[in-house]
Amino acid sequence: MLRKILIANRGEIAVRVIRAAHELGIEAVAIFSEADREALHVRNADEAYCVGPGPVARSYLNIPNIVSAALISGADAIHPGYGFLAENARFADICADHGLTFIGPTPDVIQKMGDKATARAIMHDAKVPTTPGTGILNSVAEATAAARKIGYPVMLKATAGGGGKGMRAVRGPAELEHAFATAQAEAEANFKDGRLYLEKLLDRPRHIEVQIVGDTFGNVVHVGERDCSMQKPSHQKLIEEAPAPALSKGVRSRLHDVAIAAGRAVKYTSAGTLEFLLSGDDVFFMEMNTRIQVEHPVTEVVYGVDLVREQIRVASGEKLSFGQRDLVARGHAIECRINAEEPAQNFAPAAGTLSEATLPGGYGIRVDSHAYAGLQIPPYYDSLLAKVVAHGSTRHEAIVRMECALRETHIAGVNTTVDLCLAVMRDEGFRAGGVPIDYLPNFAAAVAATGS
Amino acid sequence: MLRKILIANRGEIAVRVIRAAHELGIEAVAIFSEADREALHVRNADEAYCVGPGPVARSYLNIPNIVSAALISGADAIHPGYGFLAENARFADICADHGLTFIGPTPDVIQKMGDKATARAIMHDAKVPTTPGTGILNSVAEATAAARKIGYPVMLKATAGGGGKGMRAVRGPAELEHAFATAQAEAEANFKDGRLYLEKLLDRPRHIEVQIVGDTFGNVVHVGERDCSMQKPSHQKLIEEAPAPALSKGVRSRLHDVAIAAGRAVKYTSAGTLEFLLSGDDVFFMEMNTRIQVEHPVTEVVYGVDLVREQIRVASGEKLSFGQRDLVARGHAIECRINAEEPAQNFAPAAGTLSEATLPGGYGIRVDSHAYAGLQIPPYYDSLLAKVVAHGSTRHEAIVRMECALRETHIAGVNTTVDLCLAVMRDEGFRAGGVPIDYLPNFAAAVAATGS
Amino acid sequence: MNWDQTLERIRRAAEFCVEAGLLRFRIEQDDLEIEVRRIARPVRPPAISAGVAVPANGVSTSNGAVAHDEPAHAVLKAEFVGIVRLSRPAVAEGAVIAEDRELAYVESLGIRNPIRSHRPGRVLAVYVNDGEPVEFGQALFAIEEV
Amino acid sequence: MNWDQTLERIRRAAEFCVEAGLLRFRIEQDDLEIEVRRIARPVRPPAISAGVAVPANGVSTSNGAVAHDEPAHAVLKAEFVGIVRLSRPAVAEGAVIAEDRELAYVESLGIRNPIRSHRPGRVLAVYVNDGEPVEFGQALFAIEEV
Repeated sequence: MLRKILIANRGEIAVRVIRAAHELGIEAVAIFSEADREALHVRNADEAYCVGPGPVARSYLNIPNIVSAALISGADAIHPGYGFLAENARFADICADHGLTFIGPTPDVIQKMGDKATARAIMHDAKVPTTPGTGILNSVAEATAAARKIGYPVMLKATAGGGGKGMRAVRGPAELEHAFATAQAEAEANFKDGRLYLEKLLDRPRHIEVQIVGDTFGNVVHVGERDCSMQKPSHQKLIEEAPAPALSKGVRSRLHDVAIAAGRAVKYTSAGTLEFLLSGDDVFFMEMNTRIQVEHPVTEVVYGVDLVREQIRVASGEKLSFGQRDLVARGHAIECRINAEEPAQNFAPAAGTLSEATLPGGYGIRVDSHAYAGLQIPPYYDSLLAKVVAHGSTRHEAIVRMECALRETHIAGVNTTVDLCLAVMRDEGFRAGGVPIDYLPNFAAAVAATGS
Repeated sequence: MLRKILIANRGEIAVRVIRAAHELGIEAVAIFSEADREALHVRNADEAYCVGPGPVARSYLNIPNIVSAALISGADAIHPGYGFLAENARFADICADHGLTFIGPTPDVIQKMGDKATARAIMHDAKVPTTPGTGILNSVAEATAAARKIGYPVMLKATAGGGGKGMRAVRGPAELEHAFATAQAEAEANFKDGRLYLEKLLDRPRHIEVQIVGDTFGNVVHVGERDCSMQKPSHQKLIEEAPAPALSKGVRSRLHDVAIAAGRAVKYTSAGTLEFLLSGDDVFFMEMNTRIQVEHPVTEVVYGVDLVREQIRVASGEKLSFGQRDLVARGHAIECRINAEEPAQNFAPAAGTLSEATLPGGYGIRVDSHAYAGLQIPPYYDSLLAKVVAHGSTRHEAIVRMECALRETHIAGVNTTVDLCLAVMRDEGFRAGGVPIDYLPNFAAAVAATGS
Repeated sequence: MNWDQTLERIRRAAEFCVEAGLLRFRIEQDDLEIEVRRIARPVRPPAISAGVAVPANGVSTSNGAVAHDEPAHAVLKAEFVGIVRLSRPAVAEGAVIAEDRELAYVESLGIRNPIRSHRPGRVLAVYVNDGEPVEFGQALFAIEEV
Repeated sequence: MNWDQTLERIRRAAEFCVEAGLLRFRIEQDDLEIEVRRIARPVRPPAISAGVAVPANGVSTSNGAVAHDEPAHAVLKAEFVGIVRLSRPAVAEGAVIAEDRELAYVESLGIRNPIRSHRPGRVLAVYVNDGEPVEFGQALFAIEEV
């Protein structure tokens, strides 16, 4: 088993990983920026090293200082959390070069899955259904021909893309040339890689993802699916749940089978997620996230397994502590992300000091947070303050429990997503289940318009 | 179903009951003293009424103002929580007189179980084993004869007693006369009832209790046992767990059977607890608590049932939502009470303002609390700030999880029991399981002596 | 410790805090930490809040008795939770009243608990309406000595 | 706001806090709340904590460059996380040094990152020991202009 882990992250996920390490009897080393000196993860760790000033490029992405902190602290492994360096194959390579275990899949898998066109090709070979689409397109002419064959509407995507950048929906041939030029320019500017490909644009799909975990002995299991269709206009998720509601038994087992096949195809080790778009009963591979995800707690709560612990065990060379047969879903879980942001202003991040941070608790409630009263929220990082998870024996019970928990969430000093999440819990559309990914942007706009 | 409940309590249990009511779609009315104006239960309720000044006799025990608040708010029921009016049969009667449902057992059952000698007699008739002992003793001479027959050491107890008052251990005949006089005087002074009885004093017993729930249709189920042997010198519990460790299968099922028999004997309706002393493999009835208890969350977490919700359902005239067969224990849960008190000074309550109240969270952790940063702790009430519950698949996992959770509990402004609980989690004696009720006083004294 | 310097820093911090609308400002000095905060209290439940506020210049006890700040004015408060019934004819603001005049009663569990003036005076304010629920300590009348 | 009175209350509170060994003391003044606290920091890793404290009168930037408060003195800080190696012969406190003198280097991932004086001066303080791990922004030397 590993002895000492450096957590190359901040916020609630750093707190989460420190706890998992401690529960395994492993020492935890924190890193922090000058803006995070008072952060909870710094207090909860056994040691902590400042690695740079507030801006992420100079601190949480400062690979030399992070790796050096791991070495001088005597850590034998680095857990990247999510975001920052979590899906950076080069960072995983550098860790290996310095004798540090990177807690995640192999750099090779990170690399392949990070390139969307490559990932699509691998999935296609593994008989994982992908959206009708193309490989890399070398010209507008190629794109025009492909789009005609696939049928409009289509989506132009950068192979190096992410966060909605380098993506253009194209409704008809007239829009294609302009869309190609702008997407290419945006991808070039953001990722230094302007290569594009095309996909069929699905009509109001749902976002369903499947959690998998693999070990170095070739075992790969799925830990069920999550519905993450409640997304902000930026496609960042706000509310997630497990299991996915309004899913036929056939579709559910197809998703699970396909995820296992995908994991086996790349010999996946560690926790990972296959993201799918669901259109009617058709399932299409979208991308693979080669990291632990923000929304992993809903899966943990429903299946009674600790996924971060499993990541650490697998990285230590241990076998998975459960087989597929041990994994049984119990009840239903919903997660609401409490972000310091203003939903009515297109979810603009809110900076400030938390004058109050009273979080809910009690039966069926799990909270993952780094917030405390007095915390000054630095302007450099993402706005997640807390994840509230409600577990119920049924989806309805989980929704009602979440509604009550949100009413008991008292955060002051900054605007948050609490009220919007509360409105969603009371919304008939959400309660019915199975909403598409454009639901929340419309809902949030309507809430903002009525000023409620 | 009830429509509106007044919660005649404060602190974490008021927050807890408000949440249970809200989850059932029931409105919650809070009461508060002038010292509790800023309390969390006041904020979380739908309405709140000040019923008196800080001292409990004039506020939380002010029956006229509490009942009047229920009536003017249009509540149809009162939940008493624990402590205060929870086991006051007269209060339950008054509620009934005013058309209010008292959420608890019938006044008759409260009355009978509140008189210890009567409760012993009922249990004896129901074939529930009681400690060898007597009925009411009319004189020292009677006591002397009885003590000789039972064999020393014996315990003199007030039939109206509670909280350790009116109790005297007697090691031999020479001590009896003085002990009788002082116990009688103390009982007279505290309970206006000087009647005493004798019980065999057990040698370093364990405190094991069984949770039961009954409904008005005659159904009574047990929800397993708890080990509450970790008690302060005042016999107040500090750490509880479910299931009880180091218990043979035979003893466990005997406890459960006996509890069901006891519940059936009094036609128990609502949640209640039978407290037993365990000496070797012998089980002796001690007393019955006709209320929800502080430590109920460990049972809830292990059995996956919401006991407060069940109390409200039963009081609404509904059947229990589970049968005995549905109740299956999963894993192990431990509760630590985080009190504002100084363990090194005989657990003296600490008053002050919470400058920080950062509570733990994450996988397997449940927190029930009314604490928040900035809360001024009034000097009038009990010192409980938070209950941290760790759930694990094994007892060892629950202990390790609790240890990590306590390390992440940051409370400042007052002294607390966090460090003592942490020391207990790391103690080999506790880890082995099955400690007697004098364990914690000795352990706390040793910890205080080493200054650690 | 250089106290003059520290106190000057606190003064500036506090003034800045007010001017800039900041919620909190923290100063460290040797092994002390000094924090200046704007007070932001939690909101009271609306059903009750209106009557609870103690009038700005009055001081009062909560047992139905009256305490005096300046001799000028005192507040009569409810000691019982119940429904307030104004006496007929109802006293109006500005009315001059005698000692021991029953101004209202609080009906609680069917019992009438009278609210009386303790000395002669003029009614400065009537904080409640007839038939309104009142809680313990709720201000009912302000009486100015005449 | 009566500042003189408030400041006097703070002074007394702070002094009392120190003498009585109290952890915290709070004063309310109009809509401000002023809290005086003994600093009880989370325990920093001992290997690092010693050198982190910024010297009382110095101001410095954290990118290895030097900023001046009064012309009197500046602090050289680590920009890289690593192990500090003092140059031989090691400079002692009180030593007068030339401009651009290499005082130490921080070894990070096998690379030597030199720490140089930016102008002539006298070494006021050496905050680190040879071979000690240092973090970003950690104070290494204080240099007084001469």
